[in-house]
Amino acid sequence: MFIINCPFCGERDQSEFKAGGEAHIERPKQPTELNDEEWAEYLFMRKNIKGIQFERWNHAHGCRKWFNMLRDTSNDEIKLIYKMGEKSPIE
Amino acid sequence: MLNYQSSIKEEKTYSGLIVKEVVPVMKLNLRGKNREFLSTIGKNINMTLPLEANTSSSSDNYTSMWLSPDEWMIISNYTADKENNNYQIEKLLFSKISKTNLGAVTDVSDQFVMINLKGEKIFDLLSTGCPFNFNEFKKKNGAVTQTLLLQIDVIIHLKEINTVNLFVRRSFSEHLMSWIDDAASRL
Amino acid sequence: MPKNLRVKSSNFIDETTRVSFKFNGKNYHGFKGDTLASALLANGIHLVGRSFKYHRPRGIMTAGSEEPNAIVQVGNDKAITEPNVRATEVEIYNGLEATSQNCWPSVNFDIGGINNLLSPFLPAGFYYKTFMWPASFWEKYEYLIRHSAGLGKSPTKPDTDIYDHKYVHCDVLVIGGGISGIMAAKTAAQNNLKTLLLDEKTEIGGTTIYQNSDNFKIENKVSSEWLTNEISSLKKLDNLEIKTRTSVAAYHGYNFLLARENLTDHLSASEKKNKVRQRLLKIRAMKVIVATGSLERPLIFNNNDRPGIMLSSAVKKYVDYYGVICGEKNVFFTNNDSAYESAISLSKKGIKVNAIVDIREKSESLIIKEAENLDIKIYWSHTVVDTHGYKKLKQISIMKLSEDAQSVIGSRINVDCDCLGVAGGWTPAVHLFTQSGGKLKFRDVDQVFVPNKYPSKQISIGSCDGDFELDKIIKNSSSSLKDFLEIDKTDYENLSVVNSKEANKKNIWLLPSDKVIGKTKPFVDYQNDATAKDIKLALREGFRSIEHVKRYTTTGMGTDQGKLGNMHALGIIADTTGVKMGELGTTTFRPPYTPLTFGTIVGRNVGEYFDIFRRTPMNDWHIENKAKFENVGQWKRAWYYPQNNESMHEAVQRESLAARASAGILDASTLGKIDIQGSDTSEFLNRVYTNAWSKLEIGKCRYGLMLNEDGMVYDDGVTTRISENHYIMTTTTGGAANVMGKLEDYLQTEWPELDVYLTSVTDHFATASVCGSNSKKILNKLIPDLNLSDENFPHMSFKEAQIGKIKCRVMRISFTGELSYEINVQANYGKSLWEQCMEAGKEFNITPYGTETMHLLRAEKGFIIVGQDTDGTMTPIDLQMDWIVSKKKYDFIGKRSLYRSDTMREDRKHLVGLATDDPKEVLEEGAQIVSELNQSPVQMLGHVTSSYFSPNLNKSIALAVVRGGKSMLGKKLFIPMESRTINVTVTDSVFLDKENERLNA
Amino acid sequence: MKNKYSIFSLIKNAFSYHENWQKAWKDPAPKKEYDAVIVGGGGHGLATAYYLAKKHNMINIAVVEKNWIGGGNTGRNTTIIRSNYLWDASAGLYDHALKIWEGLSQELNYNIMFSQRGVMNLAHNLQDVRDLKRRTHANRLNGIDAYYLSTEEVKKFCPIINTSSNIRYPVLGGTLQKRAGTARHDAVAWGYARGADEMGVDIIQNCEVKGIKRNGDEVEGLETTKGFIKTKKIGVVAAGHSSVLANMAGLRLPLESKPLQALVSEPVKPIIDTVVMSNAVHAYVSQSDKGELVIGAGTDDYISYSQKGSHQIVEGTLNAILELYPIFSRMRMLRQWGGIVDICPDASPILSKTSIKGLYFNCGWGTGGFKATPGSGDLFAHTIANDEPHKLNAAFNLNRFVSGDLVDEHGAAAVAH
Repeated sequence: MFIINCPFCGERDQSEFKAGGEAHIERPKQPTELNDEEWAEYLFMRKNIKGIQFERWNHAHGCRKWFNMLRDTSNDEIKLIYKMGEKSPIE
Repeated sequence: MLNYQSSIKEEKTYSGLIVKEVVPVMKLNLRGKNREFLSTIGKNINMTLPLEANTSSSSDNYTSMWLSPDEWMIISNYTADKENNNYQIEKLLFSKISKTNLGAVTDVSDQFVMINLKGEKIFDLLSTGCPFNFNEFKKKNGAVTQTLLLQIDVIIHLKEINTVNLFVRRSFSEHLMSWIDDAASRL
Repeated sequence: MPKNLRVKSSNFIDETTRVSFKFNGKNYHGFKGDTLASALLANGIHLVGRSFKYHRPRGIMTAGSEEPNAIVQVGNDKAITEPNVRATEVEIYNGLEATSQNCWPSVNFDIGGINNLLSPFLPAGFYYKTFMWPASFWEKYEYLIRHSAGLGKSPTKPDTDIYDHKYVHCDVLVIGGGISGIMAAKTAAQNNLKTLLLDEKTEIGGTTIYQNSDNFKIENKVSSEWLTNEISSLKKLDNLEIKTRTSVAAYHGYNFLLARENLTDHLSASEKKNKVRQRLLKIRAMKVIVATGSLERPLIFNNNDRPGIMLSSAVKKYVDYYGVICGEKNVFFTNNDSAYESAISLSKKGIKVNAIVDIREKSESLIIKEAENLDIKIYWSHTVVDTHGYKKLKQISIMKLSEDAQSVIGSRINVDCDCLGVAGGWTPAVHLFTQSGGKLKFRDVDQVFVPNKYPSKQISIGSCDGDFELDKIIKNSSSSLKDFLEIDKTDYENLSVVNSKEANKKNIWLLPSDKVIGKTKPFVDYQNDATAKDIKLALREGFRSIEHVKRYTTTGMGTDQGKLGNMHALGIIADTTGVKMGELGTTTFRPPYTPLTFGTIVGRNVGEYFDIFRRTPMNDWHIENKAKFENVGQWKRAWYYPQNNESMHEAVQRESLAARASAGILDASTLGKIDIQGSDTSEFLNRVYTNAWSKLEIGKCRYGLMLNEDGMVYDDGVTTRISENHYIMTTTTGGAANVMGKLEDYLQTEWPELDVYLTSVTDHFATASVCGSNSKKILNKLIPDLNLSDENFPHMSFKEAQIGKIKCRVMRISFTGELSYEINVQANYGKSLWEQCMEAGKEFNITPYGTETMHLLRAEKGFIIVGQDTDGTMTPIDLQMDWIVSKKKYDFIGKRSLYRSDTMREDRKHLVGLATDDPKEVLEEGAQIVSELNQSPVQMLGHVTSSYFSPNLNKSIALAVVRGGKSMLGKKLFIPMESRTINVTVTDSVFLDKENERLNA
Repeated sequence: MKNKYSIFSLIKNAFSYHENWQKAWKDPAPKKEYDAVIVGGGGHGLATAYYLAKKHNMINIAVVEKNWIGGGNTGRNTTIIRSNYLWDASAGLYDHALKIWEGLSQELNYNIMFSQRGVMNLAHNLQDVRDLKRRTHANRLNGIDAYYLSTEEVKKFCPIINTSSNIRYPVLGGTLQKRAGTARHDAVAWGYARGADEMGVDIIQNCEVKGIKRNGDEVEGLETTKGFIKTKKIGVVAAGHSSVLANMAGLRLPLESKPLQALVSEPVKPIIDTVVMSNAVHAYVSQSDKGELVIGAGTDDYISYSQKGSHQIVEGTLNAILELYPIFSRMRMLRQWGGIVDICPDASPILSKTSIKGLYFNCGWGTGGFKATPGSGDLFAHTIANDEPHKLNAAFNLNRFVSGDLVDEHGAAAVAH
């Protein structure tokens, strides 16, 4: 069980949170402009990185805010947490 | 004429703990972001909404709890009238906030049941079903947290040392009370 | 009764309190403080159980939780009997009943013992190589294998004990109450850190607490005395909590640990009553100090498993702590100094020590001098080559080791003994450390794995960190604590310490014998009967990795998880394959450290607390009126209301007729309700629903369909525009939470520019839905001042109203096709609202109906239920609901997916109605539909999603999804059941009142 | 020729103290070049190699394994084998596998202990009942043995289940597939390895793939920790690590890798003689021949390669176990562990060619891959050998995520487990 430092509520037990998968996959502004392959990329295709990954998490049982997390999926170490909308500090 | 029936019938006493529902209590959910929203609220209920996370503020009539950067819950400090659920303050804030698109005001008086816990065993009880770290919380008058108790979403407000108001959605309240009754019997 | 095996010198056994217990049906007694093991030994009993595979007689090997052999069944009550309990961990109490396991008819005469004779034919993995012919016989072979395997017996009745949980948050957690753990806890607490000290034993103090020898002194006191003082000062510290009988089971990331607190297992039945048996502590610690000590290693030699062969440290604990003598003719077999401690303890108490067999050439330490002075015969550079005695050790054979220690020379010397204490050195208990993700390094000097890299805020101190000698333990623990706790001093710097042992050890993983290995039985895993030759066989067959060898030979897979033998297994692999131990690595230690009852893990999450029940404000009324309930998600919903002794069918038929004929009432409080405000609300709804919302008038309601991004129907419900920028959305009962979460997600992450606020008000409102031709009259009685005329209050519109001074919201919407009103009031008035509707409706025979009738009524109208008529693979087009999908809107959730090659196919499954040839025939929901009967494999076109007998139409009706159904109106199809085929015709999905006249009846 | 395993060879070898058993498989160094290389030495990968050699006569091939064979999900799963899937495509795939299971011990001359003790799926609410009936009808028409059981019949088939009607999740019914059951997971990997090795397949352990070398749209070979291996055909069967391999080739897959946990109790005498699955409460239990209760838990909701899951998952599973089997309260958890499962959005696998010539992927089995091992290997071998799918795995192509033609097993309640 991780301890997650919610950018709004502070450190809380993992059970208060929901994981939202890979971060920075923006919903296409004009889906109708995309062909089926491009739409499938958005819908289904994922990097699923082993190592440092950008993720979305939601403090579902607290303030209900979504935020971004930088986490090493190989050992579950949380490197960094930053608010939605903030640009990812590392590329 | 409609009769009032709260979800938790009787008050319960255990070693070092008293548990009862307080009714009726007006509860309003406030949403808003900008400064004008905050000042309008401030003017109309003459108290300022707490901006610091996990805290509350109160005036003679109301207590307001921080729920998220753009969400608060205001409750009436006194019990309301069972024959009448038209709250002046709701009407007022709705017209000043919702109508003017400064934010949102929603009546949640019965969305939540307010369970009052008194006694030195409060946190022994909570820690049997809640992952939250109360070590600092229990020393801090007015502290507020949203967390899970028995996998149920709750809002916990430390009214004063050894007095806690526990807010839980009404449909969960009977189940939670039954669990509290079970756990408290072993304190 | 054997002669007295008690020595009168134990401070830990209360010889004034006799405790009587049963073992294998025979009565014995011990004293308060005894474990089952010590009490049995005191009664001269060594033979306790039989091994897993060969059913060899086995005795008590250790004095702790690492015990592989002495495991018993405790209790014979079907509800609370417990299998596989370690005799070394059971504290005896009056009335304790224990029996040997895995033997029949008795532990003394076990038919299974035959396996021992067959053992040459049962090497590691033999079952992979046989039992294959004839193929059909495997079932029979397996039956036999299963019944000879297994150890104890599972209870067969529900547990009568209760278990509980507790979350604990502390600054410092200290695991292990031995000398270093006590130093750590005291130091932490003194520096006002909230500290928790856990120990699995009955008392803290570890092995030092019974170390009463001048060979080990601290500040000129024997170490036990010094530690006793430390403990009493420790107990005075107020921000320290000590929990004994508490074993840490798991050490997860982020310093999250699980510990089992054992509260009543040591109590008699009467004392146990109504007490929590075990409590699971869920611990979060800022810092963790691991002081779990070390486990003594056995030595691996031929027939090293006989009852009477024990760990040297166990022999010492039994005599020094429990005051019990394990044998009258004692011999020790060692590769290091620690056996001498035990030997001296015994002989100081006047107990004969026949010899010490030491594989080393010589050792000069003080403690050995003392042993020599006590004229104990020491055989230097000798090894045990065989042991004798089937159910109890009688004699051992020893021989001289060759120069290179690879073989034995000279001739056998036989030494009589009934107890052989083996001392193979010490293995740090690094299990928890590695569980937490810690990395080990191998220390060649004494062949041990020690902690290397810490993954979290933790340290290991004492012998689990590889310090085995008293002086080192104190010195290193003290300095580690200073760094770790960031303090400038401890009480333990420069203490004067006397330690007469030396850390010189000669490590031989597999000791040579005068027989070829094939003829020997050197056990590495005692419980699973895995021998050194099994390991060598596995290697010979190409199993190289330690995990392979472990799985092929089952070494380390017993209930002791190989705490004794794993290191030797590694050593033998390393020696045989010529790989360095360090490079070989260890097998992974998996939680729990010691087995954990399911009950403890589950705690109070049993029975009614297994999962949440949500109840509506009207719930009490439903119960009072004998409703049958249906579980819908977490909700308890009224299913139907049987009268007298109606069957479900009868009740539902009655309810359905009444609802249409006159009036019915449904508790719709469980529907999700979301209050939506903000200047962009209309735009928001446009994006989340498939249809358009901007033009919805204030005070009007509209049905909406919500999709996933992949175009499949996700949820549906009616949304009402209360004022310009204020809507209330309803969702399905089951979908409420998910819809709320999904909408918040889009608002926060995709459309932050929208000014929209969502607030759940599901629980704030109680909802009574009154339907039927008389519903208007009933509502009129209930709310006289509300103008119900069709002009003022038409279908799909909304009004605010008051019942007395209680505000309420009324929607004229219908899920039944009848004229129908949905009244929403604040939840605490819900039951009263319901009762008053019943009162007002009495003259119209208003009939309460449940979910089953609701499903039937809506099916008559062809309205879908998301989750029953859809399964996550249906688009709105598939449902023939094209009308609700806006062609004009630029975008909405899921729109793009509707235009993929597959979702646009014409022959997708479509929602249609089915009529059975026989109008009385009610189809089975889930039944499959075909158009051709005699093709194989038969082509399934779809299935029946909803099916009822409609009392209003007096015939059966069904909804189904059928491939290409759109173009099949009137087509004959078949439903092949097990025994017969049912003929059906495809129809429109609306069966009743296509013209919707009843809405304004 | 390897010596044949039998009771006679056991007895014969006993007299030489088992000193003369041959290696089950060799430990060769990689050659410079192979006709095909399978990446991943789990059950599926080894089976693929076995069938490539056996049925497609491709002898000059290798299996490269990062650690030791069978050490991934093959050695970590709860060994449930069944084929009672809802959709035709799934039913075809899994029943193909089940048919091979039925003769596998004899074919491999290695006892994989396939035990057809039956698998029961329980229904706990009215929708479960509809879904299970729907599945049973579909199974029957697809020629798969499946029966719907009443609550009483459930109780009769597995008496220790708590079927009282007033518990939180009452048992309203269930389905039974009698041909279904369990097998000894390690033995499956070892048996296929021994079989493949005998036909000349190189099984190369401790050989990690570091890169996939491409020449335009074709594969050229593999960069490994044991050097470069030239090959024109690469079959990736890396389960949880599939995305890692895909990224090496510049591909993205519709996969998420998540922790899946399982646990065993201490061994006891036989107490449950079948396999019982309950998707609604997430409880899957059977008893190993050794006597351990083998219990499968659910997946966590976050991506992880750490082979550790969160405690709440294990707790939740045991809650459910005690709800259905209150007699197990005093049984003790002996071992708990985690695996990494690669999950597709539709909970169905991928057995497919890719946009890169000579690169094939077999992945996305999620929590249910073990049961498919022989069929998956057979069909993947076919796909690699012929550079086109067999009709039984045609539906499990990568393009379905573009066209929308998903095989949605969890949408249709029949959770793959």
